[in-house]
Amino acid sequence: MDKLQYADVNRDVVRSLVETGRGYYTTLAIAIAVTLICFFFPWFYQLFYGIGAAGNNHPAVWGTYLASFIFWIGLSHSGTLLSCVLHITNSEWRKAMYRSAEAMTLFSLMVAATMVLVHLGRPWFVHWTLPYPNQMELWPNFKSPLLFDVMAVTTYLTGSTIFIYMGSIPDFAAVRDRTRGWRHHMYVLLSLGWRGTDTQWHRLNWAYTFLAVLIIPLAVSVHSIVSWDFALSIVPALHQTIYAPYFVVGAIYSGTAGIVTVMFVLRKYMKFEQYITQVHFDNLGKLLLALSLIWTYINILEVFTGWYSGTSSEHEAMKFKMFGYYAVLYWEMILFCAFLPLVLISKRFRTSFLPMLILSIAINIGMYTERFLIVGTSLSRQYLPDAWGLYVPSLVEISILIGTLGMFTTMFLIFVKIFPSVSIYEVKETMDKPEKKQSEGGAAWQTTS
Amino acid sequence: MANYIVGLFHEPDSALAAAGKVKAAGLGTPELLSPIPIEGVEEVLGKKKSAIKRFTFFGAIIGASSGFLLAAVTAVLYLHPTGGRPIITFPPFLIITYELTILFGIVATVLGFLISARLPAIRERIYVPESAVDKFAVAVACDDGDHSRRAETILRDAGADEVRAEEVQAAAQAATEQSG
Amino acid sequence: MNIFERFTRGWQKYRRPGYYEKFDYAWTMTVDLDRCTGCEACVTACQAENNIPIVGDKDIAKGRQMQWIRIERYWQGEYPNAKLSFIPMLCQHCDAAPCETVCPVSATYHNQDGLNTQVYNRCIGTRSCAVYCPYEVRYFNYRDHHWDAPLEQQLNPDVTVREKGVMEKCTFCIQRIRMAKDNAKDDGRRRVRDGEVQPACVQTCPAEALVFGDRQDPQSKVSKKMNDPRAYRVLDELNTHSSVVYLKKVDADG
Amino acid sequence: MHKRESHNDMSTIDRRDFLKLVGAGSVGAGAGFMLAEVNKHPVEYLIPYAVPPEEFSAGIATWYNSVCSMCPAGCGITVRTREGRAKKIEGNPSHPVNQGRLCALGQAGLQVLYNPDRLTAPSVRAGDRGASSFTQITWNDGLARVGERLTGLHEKGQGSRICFLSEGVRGHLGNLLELFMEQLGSERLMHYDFAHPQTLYAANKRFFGEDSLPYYDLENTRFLLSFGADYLGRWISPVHHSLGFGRSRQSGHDHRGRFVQIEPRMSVSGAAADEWIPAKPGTEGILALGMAHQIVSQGGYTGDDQGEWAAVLEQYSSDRVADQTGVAADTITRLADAFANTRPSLAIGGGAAANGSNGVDTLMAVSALNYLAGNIGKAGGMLFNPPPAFGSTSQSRQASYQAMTEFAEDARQGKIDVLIINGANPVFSLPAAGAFAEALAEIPFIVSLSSFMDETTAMADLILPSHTYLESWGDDVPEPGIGFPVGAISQPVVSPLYNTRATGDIILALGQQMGFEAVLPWATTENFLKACWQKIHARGATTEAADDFDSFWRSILQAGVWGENVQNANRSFVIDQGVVNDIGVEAAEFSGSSDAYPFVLHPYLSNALYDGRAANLPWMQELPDPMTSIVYGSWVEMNPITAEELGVSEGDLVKVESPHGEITVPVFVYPAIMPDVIAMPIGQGHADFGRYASNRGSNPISIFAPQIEPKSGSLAWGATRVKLQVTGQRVDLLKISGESRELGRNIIQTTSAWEGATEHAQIDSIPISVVSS
Repeated sequence: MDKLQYADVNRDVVRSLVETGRGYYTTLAIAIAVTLICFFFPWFYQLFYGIGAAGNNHPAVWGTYLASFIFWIGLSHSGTLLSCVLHITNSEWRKAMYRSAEAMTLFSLMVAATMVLVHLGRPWFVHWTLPYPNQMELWPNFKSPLLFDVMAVTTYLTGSTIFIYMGSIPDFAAVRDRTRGWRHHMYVLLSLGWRGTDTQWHRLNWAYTFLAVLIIPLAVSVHSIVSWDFALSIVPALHQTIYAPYFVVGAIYSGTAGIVTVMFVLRKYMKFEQYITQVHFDNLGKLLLALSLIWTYINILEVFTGWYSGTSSEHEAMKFKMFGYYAVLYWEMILFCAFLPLVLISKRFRTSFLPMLILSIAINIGMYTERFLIVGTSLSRQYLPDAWGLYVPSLVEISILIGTLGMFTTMFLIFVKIFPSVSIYEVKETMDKPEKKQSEGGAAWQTTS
Repeated sequence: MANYIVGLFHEPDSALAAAGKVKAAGLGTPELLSPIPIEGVEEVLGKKKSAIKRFTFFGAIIGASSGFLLAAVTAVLYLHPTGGRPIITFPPFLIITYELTILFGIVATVLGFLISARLPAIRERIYVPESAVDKFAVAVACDDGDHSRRAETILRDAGADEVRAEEVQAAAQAATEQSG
Repeated sequence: MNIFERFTRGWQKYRRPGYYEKFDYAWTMTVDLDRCTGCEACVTACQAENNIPIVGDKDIAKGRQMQWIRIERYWQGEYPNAKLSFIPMLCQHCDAAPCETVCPVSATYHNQDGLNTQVYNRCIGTRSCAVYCPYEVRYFNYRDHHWDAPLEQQLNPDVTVREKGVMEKCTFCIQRIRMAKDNAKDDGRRRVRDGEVQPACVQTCPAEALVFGDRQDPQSKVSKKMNDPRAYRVLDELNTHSSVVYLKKVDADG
Repeated sequence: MHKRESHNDMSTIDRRDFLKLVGAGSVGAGAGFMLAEVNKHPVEYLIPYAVPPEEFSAGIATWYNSVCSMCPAGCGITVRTREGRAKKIEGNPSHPVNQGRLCALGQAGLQVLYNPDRLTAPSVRAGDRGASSFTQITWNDGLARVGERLTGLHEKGQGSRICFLSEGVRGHLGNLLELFMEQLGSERLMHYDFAHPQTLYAANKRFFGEDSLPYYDLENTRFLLSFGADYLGRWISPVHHSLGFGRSRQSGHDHRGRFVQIEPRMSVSGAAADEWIPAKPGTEGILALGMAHQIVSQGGYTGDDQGEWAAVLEQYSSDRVADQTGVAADTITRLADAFANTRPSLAIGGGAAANGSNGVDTLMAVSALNYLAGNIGKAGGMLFNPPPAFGSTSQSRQASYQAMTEFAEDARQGKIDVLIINGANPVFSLPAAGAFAEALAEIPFIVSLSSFMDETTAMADLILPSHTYLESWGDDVPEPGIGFPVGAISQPVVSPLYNTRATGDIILALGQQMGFEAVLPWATTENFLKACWQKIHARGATTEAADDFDSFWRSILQAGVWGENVQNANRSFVIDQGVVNDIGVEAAEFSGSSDAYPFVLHPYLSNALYDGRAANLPWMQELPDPMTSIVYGSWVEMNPITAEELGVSEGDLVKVESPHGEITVPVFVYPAIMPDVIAMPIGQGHADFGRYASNRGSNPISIFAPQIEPKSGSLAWGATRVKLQVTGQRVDLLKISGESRELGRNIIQTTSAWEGATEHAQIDSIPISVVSS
């Protein structure tokens, strides 16, 4: 293929929005079906029956719903956070992938928020957690770590939405001119009348940088706060100072792996081979390697401090996690998240697409397991041995877990048809400056079809 | 109703040079329309000041104070002693403060951006559709024919691929018609 | 009083740990482990008084039993020197309760009587209080429980029946405390007399292991029990300042 | 206060009819939507009265004193009612037996009253016997059917072909049954309770010449030796014993009572004891005599008959006894010395130890121990009870297992024409129940007065369901007494829920039908009771110094309890020489050879389900067993060593096989049981006892050897050997406890110092100490 030209970028991106194959519709239909059958149907049953539809019990009152919540929040962590960090550090390779990474943030956050609803015993009263003036003069309890969560997730959701939208305004404008029908009207509205003047670019650059600076500490705080839901309790094995960094690292780790997965899919099925290249996989691979080492280190620390504490409660909780009912899962997590990623040392591995995909999926399975073990095993082994129990997820929970994958996929599939999933203007920035007249000339901006 | 002379360039440097010449010729500061942000605009067309940082700063300040006040005032309004803690207690309220600081900061930044970038566009302004693809346009506002001619000459000399005159309404309409 | 003074006063007031200058009552239960025989009469008494549902064998198999007061049992040693000790475990009504801070909607809080209260209507079912409680005495309604007719006729009208998705726990029989306070008021007394109010478990305990009263009253039975050198709190190292005080079991040979 | 009298006002209109009427009215008034809603949820009213009684006021509780009938201890209860419904049963503080306290089983009495599986109307068998198909009939019809049969037999002078089999009924109601049967000309009035301490009565009769149980003064004792008696569990009067235990332990005495429990499997009392000593099953009596030997040989006994005692006890030297019992010789001597030197001390015996093949001998040995240590008639020891103030029929009418088998034999030979069953459930609680059920099948006409469908009632031809104890009148004398004559009146606390009648009323109605008016002139049980209490009032020896009967009656109803100012607890006791020579215990015999059946089955009464009669109460099903925390099911307890040898762990199903049957139950590994003993609770395994009990667990009684304790004729239910067969299947044992080890967490703290407040108080009484924020 010839060297990419500016016009090719517009063409390719608009094509990705407008040209929709049968494969896309099939996938979308399957994703929607999975969402409905595996998520909404069991959830409605649970609403009717009560949380008893899940496998929770007396000591283990929390279960996979919360594990899924942390997982999805964690997955959300790389997108916007990474995008911000790379934006501030002016990394070139960010530019082709950040849009879909941010989208991943957005949708995993939405799925995470849904998981809160699923987790609640009485989700129809979820609005009571919001500070709105009401006739009964009731307010939420701002001392609660769960309310920190509400505030943090809301802020993060708002911030990520604004961030991805703001970065897309020039692209909406570019796409606006090449689409017709309802799409055109939608993009007219979405682009807010963007013209691409020097002043507008200047303002966008400033605002975007400010946002990036604000969002980095926000993202760190979000997962720290999620960790505090656990660490601020006095449950043995959860009440740990290391939990906030542990969660943040784990979140970025699983998020980065998530990006690799999404990149692979985009590259392969949205035909972005020329935009998403080995460079990206190479860089993401290095990042994954670094994160996996930090993650492993914190895990060793956790075990060490637990062991060194010398208390029965810490020991038993740890023993249960490592050698108890869920020992297989623990060692699976160690294998997937600590040992397998070591192959990333090889550059050849990092630049091979399919192995990277497999590894990224393995890491995320491992990371889900980590969250499951945190929620599922610690609560079973608390202070009073007489009250110990065992938590086993029910079919409803497993189904809902699969359903959330469907939900995420559905949202992502809809996203790629609305948002330019590769940033047009930032990709152009990374390309050589056009030297000659473009082949399509002045008509390049015109509507295709 | 304003008339513009628009020069289209295929690469940013010559467009920027042309814009500098236009400005130097006393034809006012031209607008540069480009598919990507052009580096070095400020050296040529003068420093740009933006109020966004003030928005961000005051947004964050308001966020911080309203965050703490929200937590503290509602705690006093709805007196529910919990866990042997004081009603107004710092560690948790500081987290609320932190989050609201960022939330308000973000919202204020967006507001600042929209206001300072004149978005959403309410009035019709010069727009060159090619500039969203691969053309770098220099738009010079010209009130009379003399200005127009001078601008056209400068742009052509600077190596514009194409120079054309545009009327704002007409241009906007044309763009709309063509695409719609 | 100018605004500044009002502010500083309010500030001092709201910065006081635990908020209350003094509780109206500080209801306390003492449990004499040397007397407890593990007979579980308290469990049924509580179930009867507080409309605690019969969850059924299927839910028990899932570990969803509901007993606001339960008997924990701990074996020591091996045959033939095995020993078994019982300890009744109920909501400790901690003055520094971990469960209270975590509720996002303030469904559980500390009232003027020193009770850790659970407001069923406000509960949204996050179940975090049960996680934060180190004593594991909070029980969740995993489903709507029903009583086979006519068992529902036995339900105590002074106590609500909880719906699915709501956390519940021992209230120290708050309905009886209310009744006693009302009676005291009707009689023109300022305070409830010692022994005038007893939770169902205390009332029924055949070995008289449980004693209930106001620890602010130095003459009350609980105050005296608390001054017993055997007094201790379970998991005291967690600094929960619980209102249930245990009296050590006497090991005469040890 | 006479609570129920004004209740007659509403006898003209039945409560449910009234509700139907009102419901119909509101349907007529409502719109279509309302019609649907009403049909979905039939209208019910908070206040069930058409004309409420005078003391009724909505929203305010009314309390009625009565007597608990859940077990034979006879605790006084106070029932809290609101809007005409019983809400809570509490102990009656004035009743000397339980002093305001109540056990779990007593609390659950409400679920007898409001049990969903109650029999609601008289009904007659429709299909084959035991097929549990019945059609409802009216009371007149039902009574006429019985009356016809009875009259027929009575007129022919064949009254002896009528049998009345009842659960233990004390008080005047027992007299009423006696009167009725006497009129019929039948001697066959039998009371049968599985857990009745028959051997204890027999042993006391032999040793002390007493026909009633003595009072065991746990409260004041300083040393208690219990030979298998689970006095805090279900032995005789658990609530009273618990009170005594608690007070002996910690009550500001200058001493703390020491409790020693000797039994092969640790019971609740064993857990509470300071020392638990496992002795081989059936050798408890030998152990007691070993201690007696030690006391006598050490000169601890100084009576005139010292020599005779020494001679009798000669063969029980501690070494030999140690051999036989498996208890170390120095333990025996230590305990014997402590028992003799700590005054007052007390020895009791019960449980499986008292129900082996040598049950009576064992209990005699225990009494001997008490006698030798000088504990008879002393506070803190064993006190004699005065004869009951009234209605002392139950013990003499109590049918032994031997009597039951004889009765079954008679039935098989066609000597029984009519059997009236009142509450007893022998098909469940007799071993070899199949044979007994076959015998029942030979009886042409069986009437059941039970409130519930149970295994025996399922065999009935006619069911005349009786009220529960909370709906009927009665009175009771607690047995054992508490040292002075006490009586208590049981009164209805709610109006009858269903179309049932009190047992007494049924008897009186039958009597009327048969023309016994001269002897049974009363229309209702209430009238009968009043007539009886008029006699007691006339005696004058009451604590209530009331002038006329009405105020006397009202005052005892109000108090719920009545006592006589008679103190004869400390009657002197001189032992008969024949008794001394009678002392001696042989090791118990077991059914099944020890080679083929290596384990001794140690059954015990379930804390919650008693002898199985409470298995249909959901609260009791869901009440964790104190020692194992198991709910809803049966299990077999075995030592960890045994479990290891068998290769089983908790939840593994094993087949427990005796020479007389087999049952399959899950294993529970129990740290405090002898390795060659397995234990099982009695109470589960009902075939037909309502939705909560049916087909749940297994009934160990069904594999008991039908062995008779020779000296009392009672069932030696601790005399079965079994073998275990691993099935390879497993189930999840439903239990509440997770890990029952403390793991060094110091949750239950202990101290060796118990006296004197020398240390500083460790608990601050400041509500909030400063919590930093």
